Amino acid sequence: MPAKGWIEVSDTYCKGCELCISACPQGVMELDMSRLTPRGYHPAHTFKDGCTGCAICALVCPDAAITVYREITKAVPATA
Amino acid sequence: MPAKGWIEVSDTYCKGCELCISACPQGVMELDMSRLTPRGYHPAHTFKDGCTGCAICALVCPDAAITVYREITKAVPATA
Amino acid sequence: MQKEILIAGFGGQGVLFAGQVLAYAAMDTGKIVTWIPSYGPEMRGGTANCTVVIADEEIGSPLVKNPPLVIALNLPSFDKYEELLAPGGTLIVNQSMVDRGAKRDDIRAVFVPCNEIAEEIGDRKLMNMVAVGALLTALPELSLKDVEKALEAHLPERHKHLLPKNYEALKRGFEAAQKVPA
Amino acid sequence: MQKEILIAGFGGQGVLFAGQVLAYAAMDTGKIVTWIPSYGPEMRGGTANCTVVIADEEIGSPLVKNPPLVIALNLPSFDKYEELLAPGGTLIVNQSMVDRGAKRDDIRAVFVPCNEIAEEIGDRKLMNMVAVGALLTALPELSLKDVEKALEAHLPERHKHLLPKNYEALKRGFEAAQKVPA
Amino acid sequence: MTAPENLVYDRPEAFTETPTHYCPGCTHGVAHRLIAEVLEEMDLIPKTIGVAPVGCSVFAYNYFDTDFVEAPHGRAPAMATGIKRVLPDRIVFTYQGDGDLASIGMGEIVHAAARGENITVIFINNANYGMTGGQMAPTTLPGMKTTSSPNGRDVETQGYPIRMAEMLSTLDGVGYCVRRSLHDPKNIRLAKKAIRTAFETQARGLGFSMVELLSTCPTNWGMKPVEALKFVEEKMVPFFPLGDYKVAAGVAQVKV
Amino acid sequence: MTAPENLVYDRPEAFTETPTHYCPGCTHGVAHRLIAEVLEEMDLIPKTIGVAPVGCSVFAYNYFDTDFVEAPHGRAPAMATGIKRVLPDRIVFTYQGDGDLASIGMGEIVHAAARGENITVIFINNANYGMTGGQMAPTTLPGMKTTSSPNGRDVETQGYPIRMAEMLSTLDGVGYCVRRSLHDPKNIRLAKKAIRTAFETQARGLGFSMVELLSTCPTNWGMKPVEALKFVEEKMVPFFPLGDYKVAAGVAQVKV
Amino acid sequence: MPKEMWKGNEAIAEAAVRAGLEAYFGYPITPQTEILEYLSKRMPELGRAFVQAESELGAINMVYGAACTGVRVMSSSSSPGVSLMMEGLSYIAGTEVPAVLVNVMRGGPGLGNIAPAQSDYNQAVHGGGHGDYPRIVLAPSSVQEAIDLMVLSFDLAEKYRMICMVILDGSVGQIMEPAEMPEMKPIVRKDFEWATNGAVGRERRILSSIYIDPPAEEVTNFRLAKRWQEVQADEVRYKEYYLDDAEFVVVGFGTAGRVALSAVRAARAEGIKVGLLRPVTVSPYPYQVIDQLAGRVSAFLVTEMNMGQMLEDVRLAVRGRVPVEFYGRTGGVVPFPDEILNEIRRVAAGRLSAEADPRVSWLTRMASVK
Amino acid sequence: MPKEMWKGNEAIAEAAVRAGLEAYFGYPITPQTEILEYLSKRMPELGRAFVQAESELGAINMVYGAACTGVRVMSSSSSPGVSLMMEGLSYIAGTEVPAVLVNVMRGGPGLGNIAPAQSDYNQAVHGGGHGDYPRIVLAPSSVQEAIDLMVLSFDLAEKYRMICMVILDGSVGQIMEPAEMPEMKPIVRKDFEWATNGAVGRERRILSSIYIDPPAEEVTNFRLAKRWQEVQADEVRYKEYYLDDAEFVVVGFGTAGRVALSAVRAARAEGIKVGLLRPVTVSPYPYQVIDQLAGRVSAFLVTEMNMGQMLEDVRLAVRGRVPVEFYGRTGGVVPFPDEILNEIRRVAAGRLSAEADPRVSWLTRMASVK
Ligand SMILES: Cc1ncc(C[n+]2csc(CCOP(=O)(O)OP(=O)(O)O)c2C)c(N)n1
Ligand SMILES: Cc1ncc(C[n+]2csc(CCOP(=O)(O)OP(=O)(O)O)c2C)c(N)n1
Ligand code: SF4
Ligand code: SF4
Ligand code: SF4
Ligand code: SF4
Repeated sequence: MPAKGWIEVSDTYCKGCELCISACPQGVMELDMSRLTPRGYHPAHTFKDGCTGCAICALVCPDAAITVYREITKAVPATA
Repeated sequence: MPAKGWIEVSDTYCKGCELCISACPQGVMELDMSRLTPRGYHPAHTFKDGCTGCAICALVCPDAAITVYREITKAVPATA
Repeated sequence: MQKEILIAGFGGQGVLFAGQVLAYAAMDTGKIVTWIPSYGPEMRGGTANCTVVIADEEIGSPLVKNPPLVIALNLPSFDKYEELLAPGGTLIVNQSMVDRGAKRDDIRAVFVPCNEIAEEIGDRKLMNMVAVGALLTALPELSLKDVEKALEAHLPERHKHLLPKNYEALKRGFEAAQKVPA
Repeated sequence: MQKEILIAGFGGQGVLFAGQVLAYAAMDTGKIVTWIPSYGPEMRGGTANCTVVIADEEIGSPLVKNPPLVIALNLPSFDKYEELLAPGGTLIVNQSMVDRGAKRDDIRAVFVPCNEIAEEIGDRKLMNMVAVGALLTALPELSLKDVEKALEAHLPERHKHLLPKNYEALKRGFEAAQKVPA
Repeated sequence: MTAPENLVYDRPEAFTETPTHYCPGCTHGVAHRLIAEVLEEMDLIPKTIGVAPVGCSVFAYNYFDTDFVEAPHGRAPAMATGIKRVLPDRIVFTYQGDGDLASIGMGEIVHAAARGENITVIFINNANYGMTGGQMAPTTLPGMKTTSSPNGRDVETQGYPIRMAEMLSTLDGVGYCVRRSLHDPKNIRLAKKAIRTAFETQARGLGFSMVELLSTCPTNWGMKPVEALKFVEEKMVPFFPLGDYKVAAGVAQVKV
Repeated sequence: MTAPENLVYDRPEAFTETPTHYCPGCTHGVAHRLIAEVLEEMDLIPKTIGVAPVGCSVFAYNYFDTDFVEAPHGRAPAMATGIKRVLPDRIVFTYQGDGDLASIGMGEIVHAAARGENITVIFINNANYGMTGGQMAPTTLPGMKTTSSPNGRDVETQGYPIRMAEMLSTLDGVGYCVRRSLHDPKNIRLAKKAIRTAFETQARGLGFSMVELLSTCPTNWGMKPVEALKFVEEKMVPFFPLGDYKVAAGVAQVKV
Repeated sequence: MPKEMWKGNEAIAEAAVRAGLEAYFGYPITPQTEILEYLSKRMPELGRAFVQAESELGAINMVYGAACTGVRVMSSSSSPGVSLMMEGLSYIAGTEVPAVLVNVMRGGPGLGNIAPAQSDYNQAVHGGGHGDYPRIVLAPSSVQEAIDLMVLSFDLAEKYRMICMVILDGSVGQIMEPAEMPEMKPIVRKDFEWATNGAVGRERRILSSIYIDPPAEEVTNFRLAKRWQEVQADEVRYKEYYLDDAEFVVVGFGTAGRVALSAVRAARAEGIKVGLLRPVTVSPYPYQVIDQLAGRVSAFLVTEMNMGQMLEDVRLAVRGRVPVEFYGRTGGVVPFPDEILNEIRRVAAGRLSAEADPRVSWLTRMASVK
Repeated sequence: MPKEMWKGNEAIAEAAVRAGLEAYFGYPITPQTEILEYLSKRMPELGRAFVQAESELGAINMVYGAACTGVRVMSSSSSPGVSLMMEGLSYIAGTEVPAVLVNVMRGGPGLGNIAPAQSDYNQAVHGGGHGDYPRIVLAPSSVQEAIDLMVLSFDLAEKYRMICMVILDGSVGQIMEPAEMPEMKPIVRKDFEWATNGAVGRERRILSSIYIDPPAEEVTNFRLAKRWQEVQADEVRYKEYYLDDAEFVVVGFGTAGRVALSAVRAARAEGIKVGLLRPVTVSPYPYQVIDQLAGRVSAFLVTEMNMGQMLEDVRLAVRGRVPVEFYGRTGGVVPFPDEILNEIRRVAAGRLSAEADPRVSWLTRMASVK
């Protein structure tokens, strides 16, 4: 069974460009149309379970807005 | 028997650089140490018979100082 | 006669075009006019504003520190230009995007829900025309007709089909502003 | 005291070095001195000249229009500088390369066969030193010894072995010039 | 539950707090992030001096937590040369756009490469001039519309795109010269490896290193960021083939 | 006895009466002569506008019987572009040294080539700056002594020579780009053919054409003219291989 | 022709086209890029030459080349880009070929910013490239003036075989005003006796800026100076406002002059007898009119969008007869009429600065502003 | 140290080395190439940086880079090459880093020739790059002065974080004179609080000339102006000759000043009470001393190897109180003392030119010379 992970998207950095959304292999991300960031963007978020913590969203994010976590402790070097 | 030719070296242009001399296949050229051109050089000249009018001297002359003639009339394009 | 109008809002709210419409109307009615945008750093985004000066003799400065007429299409513009507005001046405020009333009492602040009105008309983009309509209540030098003619004359062909809605937006804005007690 | 010396000839006749020798001698004897070459177009060949000014106070112009002392090592230089020489001035002419006498009578023209003398000494290159020696007869501020010392002090090591011949060239030039009736 | 051992990816240390001014989805940001990660992994932050260009990345100095200077348009390689020659033990890199490097800065980049200046160049090829509003660049594709090629680049009158990586690879001074792209996760990983190798090349004194990165300009291309990635993949990559154009013997040894 | 029918070779018409200012034996003169012969043979004299560089050939305009302009150091290709764009039916050529073309003029030559400007460039590679007294050029051979590389060019600090013909051949705009040498009769003949082909390329509108010519600088090399030719043959040719680096399809058709 | 609404930069481009521009060479830079963008569409339409050069260095030398053929040619740029053209300008001047260059000035020095400024005045009028050479410099303050001066620039450049620069600050480039365009001039290629356009049926020609023999170079410098005297005699242009009864005079060019006009009007409304002189040609500079004014007015107030550059030319003309005061904003800041009005009030009140250099007291006043 | 015979260009190079030059970036051009050639040997010997750049553009930006690290760095060139550095100079000035640039001026405009000239005065002192920026400009007239000013240039550049230019005409570069070299200064790297040399154990630093917000750019311009006022107060340098009892004064810098000295002496010998002022710093310019002199002398005669550039600065200082006459040679022609003597005689005889602009009558006089 796949690893369980979760992400945090920073309101300071996210510009709602959707690159992470289209890159997410699990299709669990979308823009949160319910709110605007201080800089006026709809930020990305995970709208359902299934995040494996693969960190691909973080890999494609132009604004280093995503922090990625995983339940299993051994951290896989995501971007090397 | 080889064609017979002759050259004229212009005092206006010759700078006595000796390129023609070293290029002449017949070795019939040398600098005329007996005189100086108006611009102060010992000009090149043919010092013995044997010029075939091959025009190689003219081909290497940086100053277009040499005019080449040949007895046989059909002019061979020397530099093409 | 010389009147200075400053229009401010987010990029994308049609600030520059709103100013150009006024400029064209002024030109077509034989007045002397200048239109000048604030052109920002060599990069994207942020707020935009433009200043329109309408006069009947050679115009000096195209910019003024304290304009008598201002359209503020968003909160930051409202905050900034309420302070700068000339005493006794008129401030058209896009009520849809501000959550407060006027602070100064020596000016006339006219609150018009431009977004809502535009959406009622069926084209949210027209909120800038609503605001322009409202402004005309304070700019006797230009009539609604003048501005309509200007739109008709200068709107690019491919947008001509939008004319009726533009007219309506102007009218609705004008009326809304008139309703506001002086 | 201020004396100006101009030395002219073909490039390759050692014009610049001749001037430098005089400049060094002046410096070593505690005088103030300038040496300036004519630097030609960004290409090769042609004639060269340099001007040496010897004085006992700060030197103004390093160039003079009518120098009192000239060395002409070839005909073109003779032609040019005979005209420019200051009245009463001395003109050292390299007889070996000119085929005419002086035109002016208000100057002292000293003809010295520098090439021949140099060849007698066994180094045609030294003709410039012969001329310098001749000049010294008209330049009391510098003695033969001064110039010899300067050569000794400033000739690059690898040329030191040439010193004796240089001395001889200077001496022969000096003597030759002395013989010429004033 | 969010204990450090859970951490898979976090914003690199080499970044300052400042959010970038780049347009949403512009891959300038990805390039920045990769450089920051590499500087951090190689522990070079205090040793590094960056040279920002004139271009959208003119403010790059705001984002990296290293010393930075800002060069005149196109002259970053010359400034970097000046810095590296007096501080040979420092790591010096330039970050340049295609107008900056391939147009006005052609003389400086070619000669820095020819001299084998021991600097690293990160070259962002986005096929246009972003900062000034999308004019034609030397890298603009044939037929591509820009604000200064309004009918599409006509190669007859406006010339052909220049492939910088290929051209510079003909120079003996070059230690490492490759082209990568930022249009998908796989290529982003390869891009990072290349950037790492480029800095390793400099750290080992193996000569001039450059990584050309195919990048997007959603704003001036008039595309959504995701569409822009497609454009890179479908239009740019075929014209600007990805690959290693020069890897000097010494560099080939480097394992990253 | 010296009737015209006897004439085998005479000074080309395209030359003026003026003797050149070049040093004795300098092959700048040979390059000039070949150009003059080609212009004459192609009957281009009245149609041609030459662009002289800053360098020993700065006075080239004195020798050719055509219109001529004199460009700032390195900018001849830009001037030629300006002329050709307004007079497309004219023949425009630049004549440039290696300092002029490969050092200060790098940006202009690369972009003229990339744009495929329909001009002809005669590039004289004599491995140094002649006019200013023999400083190092981008083409100076490794270890070669010049007045600005007094201990011989140290490639570590002074960089590597640039092979222009090879580098420019990577550009799509280039129609014809070759290297020839002027060190002996055979190579002089080949050089002339190449110059002819270059002008034919322009005449037919086939794009940018350049002939790089290995040339001597006896004066600054401190050699007799004949020794200088040997130096070219033995030292320069091995480093700057002679050959055709780019001959576009259309140009390949051209028979000269 | 009826008036149409034009943006400064585009008006300049179209005016050049109508004046017979045959070739444009430029490089993008804010705030002048619209000129290049406009011409990238317009010139090919008309079958005329347009090249986006590799750099400003390339651009100015393409201009140089085209200018040698005798066609009407121009480039445009903004401050940093213009600095890169200095060698080329000096060559063009030394070769005596006509060329037009537009500088839409921005805040400096260095990269600075893209806001309106006038701080390249000295570069354009006095310094610039190496060597002595005269150049004509026009300074429009409105779109209509920009159009008229663009047309004039080509005529003057051609007439005097000289560089003609048009310098404007970013706001003249960005402003929109109703303006009248001239008729489209048909292209007629004059075969100038100096143009190198191919020696067909005539003696060959050479164009260069080399005079390896100093006396020949000196003669050239004298020839240029003589020609400059003609320009000074015939081409000085300026605009006067309320000068007849003025007790003191404000001097400003371009946008600064325009802003001053508003201030002068406001001052007049307050009963202050002040006038305005707005130089239109800043080279040749209207020294004479200022010289005459200095004979009858009590003071001058120079206002610029820089640290005081044209100021020196006013001082040269005034020659110490009356005080010359200065008020400037710089770095991209555009003054508001009120600021200048305050300065006018100060001068009217006779509070004049003591120092020889009016910048000193100005800087102190500015400090108190901050 | 004992005096040795030095050639101007080489003396400049060695003086820079002794002053602690850590990096040189340059490009060959006559008549300054000896500086580059000398340093191509000397700098590597000492393990210091020498790069023959691809161009002057490359050179000035290498200087810019090295200057940002806080080391002593310089470039040198001659007129056309210096014109290519204008953008770079403006950036360096805007970034407030110290840098030294030598211009061995030659005849212009354009390619001109390689003979001695002073016609880049305006470029160096007034115009030059875009934007307002102060720069220190030193003008040596002899080898010893060139040595001393080279050393000074690095100190001033560092002290004021400013560009320091040394401008000399070709003859000062080519002349040989006995001169004394300073001791070799050991290299001590000062860690300036602004230098970007790697953020080891400190906050990171940024050096740039961007101030995208106009008010910030204005503040920068004011900061530079304030610093310039210090320079004006403390760094003006000039040399006076026979001024005490002078009835009128010749003003000239560099070689023109030194030629004038011979003429002044000759005039004194004829009993003409004339003095000489030779500015050593032409920026800051000795306005004050001229201002004072204007109070007591009857006229000024400005002599330059150009068409009259420094002339304007003298006129600014004199402010019309007494006539300012001009005599120049240009295009590479160096005046002989006799020519200036004749001018001195003319002025002594009170034959002064009527026009406001002394160049007009000068040009007429020169015409009669030809
Ligand atoms: C000398 C000079 N010329 C032109 C400019 C204007 N300018 C600023 S950025 C830029 C081009 C930027 O394009 P690119 O280098 O491709 O970078 P991008 O913005 O696309 O990342 C230009 C032309 C300038 N600042 N300086
Ligand atoms: C802007 C500028 N920089 C430098 C120079 C000085 N300069 C004149 S010719 C030349 C180099 C010539 O060398 P090259 O191009 O190789 O031609 P060559 O003389 O060898 O034929 C230089 C640097 C100049 N005239 N202008
Ligand atoms: S990629 Fe980054 S910036 Fe873009 S939407 Fe996702 S989190 Fe936001
Ligand atoms: S090659 Fe020409 S110049 Fe040289 S010696 Fe022979 S004839 Fe004279
Ligand atoms: S303009 Fe283009 S390159 Fe510049 S930040 Fe925006 S998207 Fe990126
Ligand atoms: S210096 Fe060299 S290149 Fe120049 S003419 Fe003489 S030999 Fe030829």
